[in-house]
Amino acid sequence: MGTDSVRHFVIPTFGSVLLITALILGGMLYTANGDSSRDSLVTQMLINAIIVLGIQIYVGNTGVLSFGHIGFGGIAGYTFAVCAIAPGRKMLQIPDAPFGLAEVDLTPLQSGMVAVALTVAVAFFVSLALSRAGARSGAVSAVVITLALLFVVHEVARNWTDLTRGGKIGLSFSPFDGATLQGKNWIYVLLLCAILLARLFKETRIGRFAQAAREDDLAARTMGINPAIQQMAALLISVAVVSAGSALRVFELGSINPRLFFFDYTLLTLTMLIVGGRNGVTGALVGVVIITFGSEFTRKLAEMEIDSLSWILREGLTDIFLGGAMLGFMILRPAGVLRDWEFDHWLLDRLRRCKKNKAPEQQSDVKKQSLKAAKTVCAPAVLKVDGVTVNFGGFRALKNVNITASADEIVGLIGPNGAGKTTLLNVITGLVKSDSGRIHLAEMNLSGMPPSQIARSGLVRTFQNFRLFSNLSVRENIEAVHLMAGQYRSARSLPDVDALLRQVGLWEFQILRAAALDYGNARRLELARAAAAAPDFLLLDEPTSGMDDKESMAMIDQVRTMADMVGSGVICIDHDLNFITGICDLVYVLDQGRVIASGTPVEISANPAVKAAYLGTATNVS
Amino acid sequence: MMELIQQIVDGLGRGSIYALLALGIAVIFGVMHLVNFAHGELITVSAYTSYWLLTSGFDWWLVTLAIILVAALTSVVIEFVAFRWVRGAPDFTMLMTSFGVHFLVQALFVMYVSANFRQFSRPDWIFDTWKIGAISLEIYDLAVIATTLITLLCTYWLLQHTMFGISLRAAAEDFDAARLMGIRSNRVIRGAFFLSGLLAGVAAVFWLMRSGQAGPIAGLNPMLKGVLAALIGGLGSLSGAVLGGFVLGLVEVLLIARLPTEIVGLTDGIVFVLIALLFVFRPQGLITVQHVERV
Amino acid sequence: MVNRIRPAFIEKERGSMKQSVLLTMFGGLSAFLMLGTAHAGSFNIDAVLATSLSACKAAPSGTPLKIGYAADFSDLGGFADKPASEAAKYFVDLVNCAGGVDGSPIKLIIKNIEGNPEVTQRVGLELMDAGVSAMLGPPFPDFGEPLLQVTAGKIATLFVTSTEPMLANSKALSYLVAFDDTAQATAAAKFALSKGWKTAVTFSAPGPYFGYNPKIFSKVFKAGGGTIAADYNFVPIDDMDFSTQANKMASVGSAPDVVYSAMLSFQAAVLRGQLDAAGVKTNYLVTDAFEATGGYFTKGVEGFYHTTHSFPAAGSRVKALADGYQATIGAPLENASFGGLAVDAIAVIISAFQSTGSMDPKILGAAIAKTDGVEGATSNLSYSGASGSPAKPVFVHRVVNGAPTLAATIQ
Amino acid sequence: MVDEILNVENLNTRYGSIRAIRRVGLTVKAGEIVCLIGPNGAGKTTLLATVAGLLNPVLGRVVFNAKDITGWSPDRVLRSGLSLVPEHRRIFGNFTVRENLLVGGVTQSPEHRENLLDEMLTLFPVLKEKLSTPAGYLSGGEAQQLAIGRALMSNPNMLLMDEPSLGLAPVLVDVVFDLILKLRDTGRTLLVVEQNAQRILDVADRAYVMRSGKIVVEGAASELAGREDLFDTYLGGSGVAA
Repeated sequence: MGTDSVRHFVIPTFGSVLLITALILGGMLYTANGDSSRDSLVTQMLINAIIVLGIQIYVGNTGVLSFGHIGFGGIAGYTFAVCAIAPGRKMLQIPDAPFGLAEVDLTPLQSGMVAVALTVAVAFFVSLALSRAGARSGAVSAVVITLALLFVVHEVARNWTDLTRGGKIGLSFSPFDGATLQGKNWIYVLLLCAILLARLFKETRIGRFAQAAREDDLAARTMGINPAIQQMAALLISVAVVSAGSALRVFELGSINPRLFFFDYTLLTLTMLIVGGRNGVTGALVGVVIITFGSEFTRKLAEMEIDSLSWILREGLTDIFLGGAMLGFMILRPAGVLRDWEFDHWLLDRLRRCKKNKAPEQQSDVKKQSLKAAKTVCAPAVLKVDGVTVNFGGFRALKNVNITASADEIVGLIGPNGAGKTTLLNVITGLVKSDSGRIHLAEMNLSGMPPSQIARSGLVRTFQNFRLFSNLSVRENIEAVHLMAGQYRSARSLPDVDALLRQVGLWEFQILRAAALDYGNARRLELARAAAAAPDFLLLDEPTSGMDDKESMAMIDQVRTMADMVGSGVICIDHDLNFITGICDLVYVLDQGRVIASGTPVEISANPAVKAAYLGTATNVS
Repeated sequence: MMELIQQIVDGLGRGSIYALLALGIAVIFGVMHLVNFAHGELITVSAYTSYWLLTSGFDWWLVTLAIILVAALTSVVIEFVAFRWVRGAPDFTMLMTSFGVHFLVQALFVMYVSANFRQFSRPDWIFDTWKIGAISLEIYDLAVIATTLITLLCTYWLLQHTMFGISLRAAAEDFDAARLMGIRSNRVIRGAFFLSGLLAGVAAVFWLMRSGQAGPIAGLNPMLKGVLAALIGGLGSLSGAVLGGFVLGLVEVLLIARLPTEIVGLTDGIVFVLIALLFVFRPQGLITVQHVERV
Repeated sequence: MVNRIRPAFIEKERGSMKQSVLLTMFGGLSAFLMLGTAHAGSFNIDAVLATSLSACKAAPSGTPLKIGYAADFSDLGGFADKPASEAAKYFVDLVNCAGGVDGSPIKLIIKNIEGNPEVTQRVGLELMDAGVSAMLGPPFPDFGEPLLQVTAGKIATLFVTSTEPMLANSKALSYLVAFDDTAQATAAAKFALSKGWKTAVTFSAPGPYFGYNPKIFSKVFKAGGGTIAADYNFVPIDDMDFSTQANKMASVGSAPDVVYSAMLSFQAAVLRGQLDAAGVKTNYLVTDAFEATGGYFTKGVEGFYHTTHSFPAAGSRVKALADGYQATIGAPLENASFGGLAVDAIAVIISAFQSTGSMDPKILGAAIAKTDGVEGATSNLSYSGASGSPAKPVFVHRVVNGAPTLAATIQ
Repeated sequence: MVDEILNVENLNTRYGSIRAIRRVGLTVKAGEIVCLIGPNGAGKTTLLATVAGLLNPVLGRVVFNAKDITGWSPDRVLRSGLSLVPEHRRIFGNFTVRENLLVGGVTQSPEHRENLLDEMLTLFPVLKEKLSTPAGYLSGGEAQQLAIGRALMSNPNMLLMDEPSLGLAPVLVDVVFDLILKLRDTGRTLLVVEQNAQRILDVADRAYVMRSGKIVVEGAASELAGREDLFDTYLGGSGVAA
């Protein structure tokens, strides 16, 4: 636990503090010549950084592209302005403000808090709508709903003139009462909060779940993660940060109008986020710095008067830079400069390496934890598939399938291609609805439950074509599921992440991106990831496909030890009869959607019907 | 009753243009899975083309042809310059690419033409009307509706009965299978952009006849309407896009006519709320396109 | 007197290179003669406008009077600030060519705010750091307000082409150069009443300008005995189909005497076309948006009245400016009214400088509020008594045969 | 060798970061039926996809009709006379049967396309009755015939078939295998990936057995069909000496 909190809390916090220190020092260096416009540029950049980090919390972790965050910023900005502008000035600007808002007189701090609270409340309803519409990475519905929010806020701001004074003009603080920020302390404090929130959110359970769902929505759900809740939480936190940043922006500009939080700013902030790398906090900050100084540089360039270059050094150059940056990065490096590289990860890595040089790491012997002993106290759970039938259109994929498996045995499921094995697994894990029949685990009826709940009840699967969380590291893949188990399966003793990693031989590769694994290791990671859920049953879909004989045989051991470690039963689809006979206590044979035989592996290999089904002879059972 | 009929006619006139724009967006979405937010730039380019031609004394008939051609060519050029490099990339990447194109084209016009609106003259018949009882039919509306119907029929014929159309639809349904049949991906995508540009060109002709002005952001509004209509229709579905266009036109007209004056300004906002609600309860749009995910 | 004749002369002679060279020589001579008669140290706008850049006096040696221009060249404000800044540059060249102001040359620093409020503030700060004594501002309050936050009453800002009354605040040293919308709409209503029109229909959109003008118009029109039959809503810039509103108006039966709106010309032309088609024959009175979009030559606006900043009558300073610009630069000034307003702004700053003799932004800025009868290009301007909006006439144009004619000048 | 129509040498293909086939080599002679059998995940489909141009190999070459077609795009491969009937058929469900066939003939001249269409309808009488039915409504057998007919519309010299009998009722499996023989009789070369090993060995001339991305056994089909140990080999036995 100690090393965990170091990795997930202490080092990221330390890294965040270093990052903000670097930003502030860099800013001071840049403004050292006393140029007030440089000073203003740095202030604006830091405020933009807060807003971009806010967006990063949602877009980065969930992978859902949102155009609506600046809309939330607009709500926050107006709320802040209406609350914070002195009543005397409001009487000039919006004397007819509804609800007596013209008389409200709050300090900027209070106004900011009101703005954040109100916006988060709005965000709550938006998040309900988003989850109803099935927002997930790449979903068009999320883009539409968030875009709608942006436009609606803009339209309301333009039309509700009693409150907002309408388009083109908006509300403004008096330029004399020192409305602009006194010193930058507030910005520093808020920026530090934003960095910490964004960085630590990535490490929280919610953040991890959201990232898992970002990488593979379906796999996450079958691992017991319900993305809707994580997305909701991410949205609320991110909107809170964006709102605080937007209030600061309004305070710094001393005025607000509908254009301030509309399309241009949305695209600007998104460009900043994308250029640096949307999945990382360091990336987001680097993007803000690149775009800020890039456009400032092009602006200065455009002001230069060089006759031979006047065809390019002219108005519009900054927009060319922004559009070009967007286009160029999308084409050449869509994941951004830094992808999801984090400064503190790198730091931790360095520290580790130093330590290693000083004192060689003691070779830890993995004690194979056996949880089975603890489990035998109660009777092993039984999974019962009872008369399941599935039709796809006119095609009957499963016909009245009955299968029983006990959590202390390993059950094989074999049959030729197209026999319905994977479909059966899909039905058990809730991905496919059965037309009739029931599935019971112990006394629980699982039929009709969503996949995430089935996984939490103790059935976790692997996939024939891997569905790893490909941009997360090997370790993070396991950790995400392990966290789920910690939350929902705490009644069981949970396997240790380190032990799992060592067991499947991935200890060396733990910081590698899952996408970089080779075939065999990817299969083993899938196995370890499923085991991390501490399930009652591991459902394995072709765990040895694509492996050579040696690897397949090693897999027998690995599956056994895994099942042993977490104390679960196994249901396993495979083609490799050596594997199946080597590992299974009981085998069911499926052909054309029905169970044609069951028995011990020895019985099965002797059964002519099985051979017929496999190799397809004239004696095909029909 | 008469009022309602009048509004339906007005709505169909509006919706026709939206339908053409939406169809162009849906065609590209079909083959590339790209929501083309740069579709409006075709209108912008058309607008400047008409400005230059009309102020140099060319006739509207000629300008009409030129607009359609220029829009189609621009569409192909944009594909060649930008979208061809992000083919097959995640939706996020393609979406942001289209915004990048939108940004760049706009900036180029600010840089090299002018930030100002440019005006050009409309054709003479544009405001003529026929009266039938209490209903006044604008020739323009009739022309729009008729042209749109003819264009849609031609497009339908093209898609249903020519090898190009069949290839396009095949690519939209299963890109890899289409390639296995010998359909050239370059050619079919370029074709889709060309067709999309033609449709945008026809829409641009009518849009510009009425607006009579060119500016760097002349394409923003038509783009938004087109994207919204395509979204209402369900993006992947071509007939859905056309339907979406007409629905959007009708809803707008009815809202403008029926809302109390104080909140008529919110028409666009209300349309957006309606679309958001549609997506909350029917995320696939009005017409659902099946995409099966294999596990 | 000479320069009164000059514009007509230019009209006649335009097109021939040789003659235009002769012309500039003549212009230089006449300017020289005029300055010779003028009181030394004084500033005469007519003389300056008649100066030829090919025959300059010795460069003034005094400390330059620095004027900043936070101009918007983006797609939002470029239509106004592009021609205005061109005219400003040209005018400053003329002033310096004619010997500057009280021995000081004028230095104009133009910076692009890029249609971005953040950049606007930085540009404001950069101009102040550069030591300008006053600055010209962008056309719209959405950038004007952020600019005022950084100038914070320390330096005068003259919004060249804005008509937004809320921007005028002499306490914050924030001034308009054009008349404000209150004056513009009041003049429109007075003009409508003077034409004997009794009923009006307005088209408006919520907010400033598009909403504010019709609001003031209605108030004054009703006070003068007129009736507002209806107010219709429209979406500024984007709306291209008014058939719904047109059919509604047609169903009322009697057409109003006048339709008043602040909509842009290409929209107004559509509205008019559809109203004509629906059988509603009426008069159209619209704001200065016409020249903002240069829409005289479209057929749909024939007969329109509109309120605007200047009229390039023969012999007027605006005409002198436009003609001089064309003769010197070789291309027409894209918008003479906006150009004229920029010249007005510089003239006001010069006048305040001359009255105080100080280049200190605070002293100079405060002096503007007390200036009276400054001779500008569009008209004379007076700030005393007003809170930052100048008192100046509103010109009402009427489009006849595709060209503007002066229908009235309302003080 | 004149009669070698397809020659795959030392082919390696990655699927994402995973090496799905390793050092695969095989040859097919003109007029032959060659089958490729092996367990799921052995890399059979990957091999066909690489030959057809859907995947790019990291190493090795594919020679077809004496032309090196390695790395060609699928449409170019098709134009050179090699057509793939993909796994799960991948027919265009929203298209009519006729349109599906027409898409298959996209590389042909219009007249030739019509001729081929007639030819297909005589070859597949079932399709004739359903010409204007949306292909999504066809039964499994009809759909498989359509998929084969569609591939034949490009008039290929050689046909690659991926699991043609998958998911078909036994009666229809017979139809498909009859068809395979019939196609050979029309002079076409076939490379068939098939789950139903016994059946395909009956009709094929030669066979390759794949496991774990490699070819483990190769030989005359009749010889392999008679081998009792095939069942074990196929299902993961330690392998029979080739």
